[in-house]
Amino acid sequence: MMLAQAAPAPVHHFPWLTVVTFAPLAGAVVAAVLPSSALNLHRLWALLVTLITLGLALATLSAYSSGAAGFQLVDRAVWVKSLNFNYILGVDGISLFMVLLTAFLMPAAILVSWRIERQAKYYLIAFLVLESAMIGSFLALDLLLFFLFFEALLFPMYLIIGGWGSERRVYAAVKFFLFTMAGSAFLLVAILFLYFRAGSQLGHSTFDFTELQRLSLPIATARWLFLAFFVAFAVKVPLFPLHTWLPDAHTEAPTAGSLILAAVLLKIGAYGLIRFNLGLFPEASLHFRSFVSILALIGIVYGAVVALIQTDIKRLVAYSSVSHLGFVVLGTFAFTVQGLSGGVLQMVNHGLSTGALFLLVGMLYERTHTRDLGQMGGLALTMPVLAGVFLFVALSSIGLPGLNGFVGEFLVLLGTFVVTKVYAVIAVTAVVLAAVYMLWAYQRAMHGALSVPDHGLLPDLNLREYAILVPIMAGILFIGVFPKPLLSKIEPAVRQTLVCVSPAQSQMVVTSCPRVTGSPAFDIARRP
Amino acid sequence: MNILAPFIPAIPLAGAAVLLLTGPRWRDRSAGWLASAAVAVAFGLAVTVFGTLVSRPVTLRLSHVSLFEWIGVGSFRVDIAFRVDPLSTVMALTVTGVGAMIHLYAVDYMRGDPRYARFFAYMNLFVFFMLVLVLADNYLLLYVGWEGVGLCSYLLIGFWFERKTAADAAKKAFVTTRIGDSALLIGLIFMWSRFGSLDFDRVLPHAHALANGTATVMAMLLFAGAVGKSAQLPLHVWLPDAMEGPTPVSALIHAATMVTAGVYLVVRSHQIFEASGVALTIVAVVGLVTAIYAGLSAIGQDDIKRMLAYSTISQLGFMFFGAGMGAYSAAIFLLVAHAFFKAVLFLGAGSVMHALPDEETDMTRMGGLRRAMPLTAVTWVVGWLAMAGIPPLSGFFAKDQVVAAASQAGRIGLWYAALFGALLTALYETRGTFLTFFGEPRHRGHPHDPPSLMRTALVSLAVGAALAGVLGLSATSGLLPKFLTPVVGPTKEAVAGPSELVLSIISVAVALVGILTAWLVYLSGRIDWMALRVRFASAKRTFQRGFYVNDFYSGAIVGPAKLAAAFVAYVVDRRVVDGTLTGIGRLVSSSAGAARRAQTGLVRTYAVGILLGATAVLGYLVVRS
Amino acid sequence: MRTPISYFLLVSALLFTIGTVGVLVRRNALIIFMSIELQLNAVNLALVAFSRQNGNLTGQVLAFFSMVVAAAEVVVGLAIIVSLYRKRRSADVDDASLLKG
Amino acid sequence: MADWYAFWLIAPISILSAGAMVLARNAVHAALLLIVNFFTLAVFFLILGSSFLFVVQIIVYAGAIMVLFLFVIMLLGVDRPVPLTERIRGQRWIATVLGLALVLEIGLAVRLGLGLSTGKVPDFSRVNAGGNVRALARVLFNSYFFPFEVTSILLTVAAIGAMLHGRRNIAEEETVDTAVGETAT
Repeated sequence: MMLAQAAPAPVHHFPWLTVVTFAPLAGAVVAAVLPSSALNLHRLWALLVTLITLGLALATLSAYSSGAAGFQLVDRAVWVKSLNFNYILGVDGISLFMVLLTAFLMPAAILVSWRIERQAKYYLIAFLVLESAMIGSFLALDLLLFFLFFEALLFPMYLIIGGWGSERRVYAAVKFFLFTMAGSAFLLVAILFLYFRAGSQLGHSTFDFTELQRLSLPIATARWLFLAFFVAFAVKVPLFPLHTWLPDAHTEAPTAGSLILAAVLLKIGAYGLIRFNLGLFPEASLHFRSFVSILALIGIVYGAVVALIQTDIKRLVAYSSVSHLGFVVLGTFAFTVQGLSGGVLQMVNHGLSTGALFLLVGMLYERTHTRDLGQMGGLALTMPVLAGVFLFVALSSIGLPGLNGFVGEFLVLLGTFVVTKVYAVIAVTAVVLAAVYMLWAYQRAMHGALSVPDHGLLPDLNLREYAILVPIMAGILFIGVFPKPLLSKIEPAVRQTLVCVSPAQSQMVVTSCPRVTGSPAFDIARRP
Repeated sequence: MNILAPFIPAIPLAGAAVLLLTGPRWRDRSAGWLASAAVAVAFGLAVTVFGTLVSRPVTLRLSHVSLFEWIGVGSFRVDIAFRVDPLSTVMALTVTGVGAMIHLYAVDYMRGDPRYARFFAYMNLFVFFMLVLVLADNYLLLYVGWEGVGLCSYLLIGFWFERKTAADAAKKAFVTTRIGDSALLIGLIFMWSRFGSLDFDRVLPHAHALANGTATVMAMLLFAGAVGKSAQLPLHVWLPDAMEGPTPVSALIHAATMVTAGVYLVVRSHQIFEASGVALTIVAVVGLVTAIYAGLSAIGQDDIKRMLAYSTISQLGFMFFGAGMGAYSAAIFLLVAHAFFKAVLFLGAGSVMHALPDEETDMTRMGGLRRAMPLTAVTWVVGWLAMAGIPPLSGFFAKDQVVAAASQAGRIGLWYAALFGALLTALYETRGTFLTFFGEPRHRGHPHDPPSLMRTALVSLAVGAALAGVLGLSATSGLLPKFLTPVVGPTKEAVAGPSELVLSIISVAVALVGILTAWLVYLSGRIDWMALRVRFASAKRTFQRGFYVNDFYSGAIVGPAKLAAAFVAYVVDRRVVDGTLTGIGRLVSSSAGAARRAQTGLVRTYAVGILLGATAVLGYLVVRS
Repeated sequence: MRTPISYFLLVSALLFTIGTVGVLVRRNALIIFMSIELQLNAVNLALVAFSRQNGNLTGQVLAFFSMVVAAAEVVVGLAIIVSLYRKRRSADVDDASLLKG
Repeated sequence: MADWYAFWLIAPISILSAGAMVLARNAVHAALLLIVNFFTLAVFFLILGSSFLFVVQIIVYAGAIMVLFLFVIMLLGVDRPVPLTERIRGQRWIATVLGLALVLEIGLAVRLGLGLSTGKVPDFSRVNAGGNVRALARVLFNSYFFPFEVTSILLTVAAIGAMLHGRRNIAEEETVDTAVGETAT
């Protein structure tokens, strides 16, 4: 691959982003040639690869200069010259933390899968491939490249759910696959449209995100394109009413699969909304603000209400994700610095806390062999540490101040309130509902007398599980007490994102924005 | 010296962290000693800070200690910052002082519990959050403490989580207070959107400029938080259930400190309440209604702890009433006095339970305990008389000032109602005393006074309850009112009504009437109170069940809500939403099934297809040319 | 030469159509195959006729290639028919419908 | 003029033999009728001035391919008459209609392209100068040499493929035979 020079200022730097993206894939290639009988070798190798990737992600963090807006560490290369396909990776304050989150949770995913023996080689390879695709999705600045990574995610995840899940795994895997594929069909069409539109307008067809931002589109076209992007990402987020694949997929997936699904995959949807919908179609974003916000609000309340009544603990956590991701979208579509920063932070938070919840549920399942809350009860008596950790994480998930969930939730509410008070007031009901379903679930699982006498012999956390949970808990506490290192990097990126949507909030010099032409002929959700 | 302020909460936090992480390794009572020591050190630090504060001139009695910026996005900035001013110091002293005594009591009380160290970890954690709440320099940090104490309350009510009732009560407490908390959260956001800051110093001095309606909304949102946390109507239902927790918890959290946070919030934010015309009146009315409601309910209780719980609700009502009348320092005074005498009463109740078999809490199965437990009885009597409002005990001065505030503000109706509340207070508290410690023994077992540590705590708190009155001998020129003046302003001069002395006499008279009535019924022997219970069974039951408010909630709100949730989950989500989406899938696959029949598998059919296509294409070409 | 080229083309068309109809209506695999050969030949005739009309030899060359390929096709096709017959004891194409959806 | 008579003599034979081939109940008859048809085509080639293809047609088609056909017919023993019943509903009807449509369309196309009976046939003698075989060779080995060589590979591959395909594997045959037979019915 020939490295082309970045157009304005040829910067020579170490290609951190390329390395961090493809390190897991390289690890997977090596794993493929290792003998499949050497189970421990595979596990250790996968762990090593994910740890190295984490190291690389941290190195990227240190190479990233905070306070600056725009994309940094851009790696650029020509891919197919005649068609102007480019390989462009770049990072800003939003994607930076998504990548870190991914790299941070992957070792946990590998560790929690330590007991998987059936076809473990392929399982671990699937995870490594998945990691590359996830990191690539967050870093790609070329729409075609993004789409490739976005689609590449599906296959390993499909295999993980369908191959190593529980009873209804095939149903869940196919449902997951179909929902996402249906969404991305729209995405592909919209991307191609932009590509050819760029050809007729800029003189050369391109998928380059930053170049496409300069397009000027007819107002109705921009809105249709917004919707096409929106559907693809709304499935992934997931927004009501496209969320129904999620409880099934989460419930049936193996523990590590649920972890990654909840912690990272859903974020790609939200990330896509922030990066592409806001970035490419600012006018349409404003136009659909109420529409999207109301969907998010429905999701917030609806997810919480449905979670209330679940008896399957994994399903309960899954529905709580619907509610939490609603907060992310609500904050995003407030178009205020606080709201969007809160949304981005909430993505990280949700990754940590819901990810940890899935890990804990998996650990419970390994011991009790059930996900039914009715079959648990009194587990705090035999597993005090696990119960304590569970409570800690649950509290983070319901937004207890001092833990990470609060900071994000509060900023989202704040950012939303200053724009539309009613939205914030409705959203705050979920704060109460979250306490109800989480604590009720906790009570049914942990409190009371032992419902199954055999559970009295169950062991508490072991060393491996400590190694999984302690870093996540540390992260939860750190962000809760001292979120500044994150927020100070997120904020400039957020301002940059809002530069066209909400210039007043952004307080940045408006350079070039996608313009729209013509009069609004298209009217699904006109603002009141 | 105010640099010490952050250490006041930090030391209990360190204690909690050490105990949580090293838990079971602490043998015997060492964990309890460690925790008590942490709170005692915090108390010492608070005293030091207090000392430096009083050594300064009145106008300079305020300092801030900012640690670091907590959340900062755009124009929103909030620091982790502590505030040392008279109000926060008084609160910190109360929390750490009473807290240290209760910790000491618990060292023996909790002895032998399998989760001994964890109990003290939670207690220390609670003290930490409570101190954060009272020492915070901005509303968001206050909110941190606010939610934190809620968490500790949850953990400690549900400390014996093997019991379903305890686990239920814990969850109920957390959820119910969270309803108020969410309103408070919105209130804070609303506040920020108006003032652009959440620092007390940037909000409160400008509050008077708020429009009337805005101020009312903001004040009501804050007050909603206070209502939840301080168990006022209509969010009071969690507090009686919270008695499932160990008794020291009830004493510390559900009597002396946490539940008074609402009063602290109102007093702290009084400028906002004042900016609204009606907010203070609402606060006063809610407080008064709650006081009378809880007083009546307390009369119907047989469970000693539930009786004390309702009495707490009632006393909190008085505090809100005082604040609503503008008598902020009187409200805080009552808060401090209440912390002492209610702690004594709870710890006394704990001693009784400790002494009787099976942790007996039913007062109808006690009686005459003063002979078996003389020291407990003496301290209890101090608490009882203080609460009933008999001079010269602390409760007299405090409650008298609160009640008098109504008369002095010229609101005679409210004053009468408050007097009625005071009467009820004397009545139910005396009833409880007589049923427990006087009359004929009805109990089993051989009760005895508690061990020395518990006795020490009881005596110290009783001394406090007796002597705290010196803080506020006069509503205008007492020590506490003068000390608090920089924060809450000078006590308002009386505009109407009789003089202070007359009001005091009326107060005492009302208290005596209450005590005498109780004596007549429960101790004099002239009335068979057991027969009365049967005769007025339905009224008794209504009182005991708190006018069925809780039953109403569980029947009209919780039950239907569960049904609705089940409907949404199983009908809407499974059938309607998922049904629609998978229905689309099924439509595709069934139409594919129809299309499938075109695939006969017979090669000649396919040949027809090819020919058809060829003729069509050729036909098109021919026709077009 | 006075026969118009179009006559040859019409003959070619008729032959081709007869071959096509044969493919459609016959069930015996061998006769279907023969019909296909007939179609090929009809096309060859058309090619040669075009060659004549256009005055160059390209059409004949193509017809020549067509014959060669037809030869190859017949070889393979008959081999398939033979093995099909061995497996099913029948040369009836309607008996093979494994691709039925 | 000779070509005129020759055409009118041969064309009916060609059409009739083709039609009879399609309608023949016996495969051997069909094969023989096809040979007749191939001969007529060879004559057409000659009329059209392609003596080379005339010869090739006879050697390759009538000589080699049809012998192969007959050989297979005999090998498989399908030389008994087969009933001409139709089992697919509407097949014959559709085939007839489509066949007529096709003839009509081609006819129309020819009329549009060349005109049906008019049109001067261009002189071919210059093209065929030095003999058709020589002329054809010149074109074939100059312009189409590469395809020519590729075709030779194709033939080789086809021969090998047919050989492999026709190889009898008795063990496999027995098992597959029953299995497929059952699923097919």
